[in-house]
Amino acid sequence: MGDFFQTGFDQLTWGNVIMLVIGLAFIWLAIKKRWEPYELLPIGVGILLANLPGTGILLQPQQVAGDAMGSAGLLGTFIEYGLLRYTILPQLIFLGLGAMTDFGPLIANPKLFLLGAAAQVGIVVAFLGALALGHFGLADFGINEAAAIGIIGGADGPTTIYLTSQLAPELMGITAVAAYSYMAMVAFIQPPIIRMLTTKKERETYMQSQLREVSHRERILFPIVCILLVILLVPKSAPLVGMFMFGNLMRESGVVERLSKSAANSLINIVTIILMLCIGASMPGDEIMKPETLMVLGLGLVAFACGTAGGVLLGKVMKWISKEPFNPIIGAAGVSAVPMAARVAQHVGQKENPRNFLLMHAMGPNVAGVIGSAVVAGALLGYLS
Amino acid sequence: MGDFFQTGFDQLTWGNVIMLVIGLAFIWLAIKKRWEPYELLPIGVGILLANLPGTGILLQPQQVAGDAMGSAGLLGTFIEYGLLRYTILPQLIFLGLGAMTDFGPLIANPKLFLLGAAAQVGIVVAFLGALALGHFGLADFGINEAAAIGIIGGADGPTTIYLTSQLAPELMGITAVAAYSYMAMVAFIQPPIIRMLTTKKERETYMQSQLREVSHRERILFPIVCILLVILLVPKSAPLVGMFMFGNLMRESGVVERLSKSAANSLINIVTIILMLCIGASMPGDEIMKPETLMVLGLGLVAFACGTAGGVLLGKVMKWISKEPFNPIIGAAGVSAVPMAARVAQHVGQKENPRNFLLMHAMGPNVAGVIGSAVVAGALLGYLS
Amino acid sequence: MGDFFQTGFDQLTWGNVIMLVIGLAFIWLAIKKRWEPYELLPIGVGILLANLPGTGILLQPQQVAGDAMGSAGLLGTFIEYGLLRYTILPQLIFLGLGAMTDFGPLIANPKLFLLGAAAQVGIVVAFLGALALGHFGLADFGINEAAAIGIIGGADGPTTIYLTSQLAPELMGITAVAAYSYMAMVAFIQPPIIRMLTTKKERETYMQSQLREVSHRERILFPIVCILLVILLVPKSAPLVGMFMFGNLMRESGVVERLSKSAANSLINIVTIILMLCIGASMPGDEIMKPETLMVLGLGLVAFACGTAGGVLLGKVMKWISKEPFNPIIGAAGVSAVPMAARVAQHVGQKENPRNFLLMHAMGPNVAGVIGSAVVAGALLGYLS
Amino acid sequence: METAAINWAEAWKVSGMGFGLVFMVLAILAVAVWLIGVALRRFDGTNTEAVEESKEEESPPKAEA
Amino acid sequence: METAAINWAEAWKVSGMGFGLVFMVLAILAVAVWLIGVALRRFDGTNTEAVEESKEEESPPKAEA
Amino acid sequence: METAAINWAEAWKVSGMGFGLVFMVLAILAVAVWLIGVALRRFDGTNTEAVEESKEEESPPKAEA
Ligand code: NA
Ligand code: NA
Ligand code: NA
Repeated sequence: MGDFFQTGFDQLTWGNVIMLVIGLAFIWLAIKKRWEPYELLPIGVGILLANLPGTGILLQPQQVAGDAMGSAGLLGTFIEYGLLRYTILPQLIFLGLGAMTDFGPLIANPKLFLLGAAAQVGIVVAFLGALALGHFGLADFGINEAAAIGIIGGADGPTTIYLTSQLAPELMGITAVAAYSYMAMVAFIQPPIIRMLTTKKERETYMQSQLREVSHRERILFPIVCILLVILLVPKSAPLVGMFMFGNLMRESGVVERLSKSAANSLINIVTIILMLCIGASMPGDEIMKPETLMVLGLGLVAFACGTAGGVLLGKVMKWISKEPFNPIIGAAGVSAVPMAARVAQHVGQKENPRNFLLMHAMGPNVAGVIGSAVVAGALLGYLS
Repeated sequence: MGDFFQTGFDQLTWGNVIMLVIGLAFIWLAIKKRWEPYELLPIGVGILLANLPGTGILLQPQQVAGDAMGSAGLLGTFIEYGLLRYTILPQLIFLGLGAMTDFGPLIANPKLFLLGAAAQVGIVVAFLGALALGHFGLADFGINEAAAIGIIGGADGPTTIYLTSQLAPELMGITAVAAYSYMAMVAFIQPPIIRMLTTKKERETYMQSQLREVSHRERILFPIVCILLVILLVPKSAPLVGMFMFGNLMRESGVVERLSKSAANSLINIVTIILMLCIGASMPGDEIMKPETLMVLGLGLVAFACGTAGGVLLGKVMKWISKEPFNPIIGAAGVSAVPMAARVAQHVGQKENPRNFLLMHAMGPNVAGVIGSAVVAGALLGYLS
Repeated sequence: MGDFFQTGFDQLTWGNVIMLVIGLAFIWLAIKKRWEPYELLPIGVGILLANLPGTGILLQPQQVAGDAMGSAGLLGTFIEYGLLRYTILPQLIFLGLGAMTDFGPLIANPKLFLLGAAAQVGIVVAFLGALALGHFGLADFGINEAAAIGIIGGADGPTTIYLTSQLAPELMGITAVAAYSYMAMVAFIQPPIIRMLTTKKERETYMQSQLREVSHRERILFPIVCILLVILLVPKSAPLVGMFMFGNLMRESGVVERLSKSAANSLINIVTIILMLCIGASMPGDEIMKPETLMVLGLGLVAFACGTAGGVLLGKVMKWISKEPFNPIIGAAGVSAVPMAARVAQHVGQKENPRNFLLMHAMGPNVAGVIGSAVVAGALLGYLS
Repeated sequence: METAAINWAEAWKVSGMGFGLVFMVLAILAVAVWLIGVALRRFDGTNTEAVEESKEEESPPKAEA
Repeated sequence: METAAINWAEAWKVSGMGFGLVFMVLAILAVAVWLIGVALRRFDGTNTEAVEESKEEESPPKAEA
Repeated sequence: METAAINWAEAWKVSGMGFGLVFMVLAILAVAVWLIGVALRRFDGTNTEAVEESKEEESPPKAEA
């Protein structure tokens, strides 16, 4: 039996204090700056709850299994069952995202798929970079950790969370937070890279302002074809691609409106609350306050930058090949970070040429990038696990 | 460590290929023909996901329990915990269905309960038929499998799923799919049987077009009386009848509107998505591509047909006894398949006599049939488990 | 294999019969008297389901763990995983309550916090009373049971459920039902106590009819400050206070409207259905039909009465100190029982002086009482577990 | 699915008793619901059935038109 | 529920300290919330309290009418 | 995070093949989606593209205005 006035103050470490400040900073960014509030607000609260000592809220079921009195904590339970052992939560998020995604722009112009592939080069660069840091003795990232760090460059929250939970659970909080933070920051990260790699004339290129209309049938066949082809080619991408495309099929079929609305509303909202709390709670100060954390953040930024560059450079190639006018800016949207990266392309394009309306064009590579990262994650998982 | 290009193609069996075609057929039927889309669309996707090899999505927690690296798959987890070990999902569906069901027509005319009992004869016939196939060495269905096959004739999805998961889990996918498919096909199955067993004059019988008004109090007392009497008489029907009537009590009480709306909307929708995916995923090609599967399907059809006949024949008896005009067609609705079988009665009746409006009358046996099958399922479960 | 006609009648005990009557009484109170219908209706049904014999619906996973055939029951599963081992359900309720709570009146007048503290004296009195009953040999409540009984006086359902599940699971049903019942009865319990402890002149006191406007920033900072201070001071209150304030932060932030709406609607509704069924199902006749149950109910009533008295008495002190007119009636709302106790204060106040509009003033101590009980629960849990 | 010699006596018993049971239970429910309806209408002094039937005589012609 | 000789010293300690603790914690919260309110209003230069009070003087007579 | 001598051959293989794979898969999808689009439009006898392009010629000036 403890003392009655056993407050948390004496157990508070410096790591906790710094993380509490960081948690408050995320809450501030979410509310004041509207940086990805749906993710960063609950992540911020999760960080607070994980760094206030003595709560027991992080106790995992396996830690209390033999203990008759002990109950597992709410966040420990969700982390163990929803993330580590069954990875249910990120897959349900993907289900809801599928039910919210419009693949029309990609179906109308399927060659934009390639931009979504090119932008995945950021994953590769960060992966090799993480290994190189190990090579030079600066960090001890193994190949699994390198893969989890690389996937930050996929710029998709649930993909990052899923792969990290499978390959490097000790990095879970930090890779997810890096992904969401940089996604919130694409408006700062991408424009300089786009400008560096393109001429003003390229950025001014006016693309035809409307895409062809996509028929109901094409929209229905799209998720089915993706399920069949992608999962046959990369089986381990099924948990992500399967759920994503199932959600989209529910949406586009038009015959199960109640289901697709629930998937895109109550289900994804409830899961988001729980998952993001868990992500925040995966960052206890003493595990985060390490030089490796800064390296992960640095490599994540490199990944975003290289992914942007990869998309833009392939965009330049496509402009060169294409018969119609083609603006390479939209390649930057291939990193995904839906829909922020597409909006960045829109803004940068319109700044150079007010006639430009690139948003719809950029949505193609933008959603292709989601599929692209899920493919890379599936390939890495198939090879490494 | 596997090879990087380990696609699923080489592991694809003929069973998988056939099941993929069947999965696509269900998706097509759901979207194009609107055959029970809320069930057949996710079932179709579940079939696809289960028959694309190497995904790991079906790995059950118990299969990876000792494995430090291994995570269970989404569908494997839901199948094990939501269906086999805790059977949570079908019971939650029943909760939502109860909150959506109007027992008014049955309360107004309680003798229609008997039609809901008579139609359960289909269960008995298919049960005996399954055992007979065993007797003649055509299949090796034991008494548990025979019960699970028989319950297809109950024409209620969650009842079929619940009983099969308890008595013959290896048949789970196929009995559920048979039940939902034949429910979608009642418009083809029932009319010829109705016509065969009734004279034109019987089918033309005009029934008074309005039922007496049912008071708020009767509606509230109905689910309470059902809970008390049915569960006292058949204790093992509690998981089905208890949840069904609890949902209905929330609806009719009028004092917990938020709860009954959530049960009938977000809860049932979310559970339907997950449960139907699991049902589809319970049909891996290599377990389904057996002659027994065709026998199950055949027996299920027999069950639907005999249930229809049972209801109609008792309808004829009731017409003979009844002082008021009574149309035996409505007996066919006793199989349940809510609300399709009631609509079939309406269409067949109106075809013979345009004045006829049998829908409300047919809703009585229709909902009685739900209680009837749950009673049979509870009795079988009490005896066999 | 059992007999086919094995009904539940022969296993029905007198305890079951009495509990069935009590279950029906709760359903009647919920529907006819609108006594806390969102809790008492499902609790009543849960009591019915738990006291109809032979259903297996209460079988807990651990009871069937080694049994290949056995499946756990729906309510047994939710009780074990949602309440006893992981205590997920009451915490999710708190999340939703937080998203529904307006702390404005408390922020506008923070000295009302003290009334929410004073009303917790009921917990202390009932705690000591329970131990005294043990002292005189009338019951064998240990210190854990006494704490669970005392917390009834907190007049908050989820706090009572949470603490009881952790300290005295065998009392879970009865303390929760006592809390919800007395909450429904505050309109009968509180007014005589208020009148006994105050003069007519005190009760007539007119308080300024409007509170100062509370800024958006204050509303956002409030839950953050509560999380940090309360959890640092009383770490074990985190599961309750953390979730409550997280829900409130989502609400007040204004940037995650979808999340806060889902928390305050579909999530809390679904969890309420399940949790209240479980609470009702925690009252099997043979465990409830004991003299201790009546003592728990008696002590709970004492706790409500003493809490009311504590709030009113501190209200009198505050009236004496305060420069502005202050009506001590609002102290009674400090027990929480949100929002009924605040309405009681309003009614009692308006009866004495028709100009009085105490509702907004009473909401301050009312919500402060929620925090107060959670603090006491956290302190007890920290000391006793 | 293990092969087993079918116990037809048991099979017929399960069939017959199962079908009998569902008839019995639903018949009991029918009687209970009917009694409740009668009791409530007598208690409340309302006879909604008569009201409904008078309505009914008017409506069918409209449905035909 | 195991019978145990009640340790009254402990019981009083738990009671007193528990009740003291809740007062202390809520008092700290009250002070914190009050300070934040004062700080924010000073910082923003708004004095909503005065505005509200003037409103208040008008409304009660209406409520009485 | 266990320290391990990095197998650079493997690292480059994973990198190259991973990046190649995502290009291949998305290229296959692009071709499949394009073929489906062409097939459906030929099958249905509709040429929505032409319709859209004629629309398009009108709209940009409006957007500029
Ligand atoms: Na991506
Ligand atoms: Na049925
Ligand atoms: Na309270």
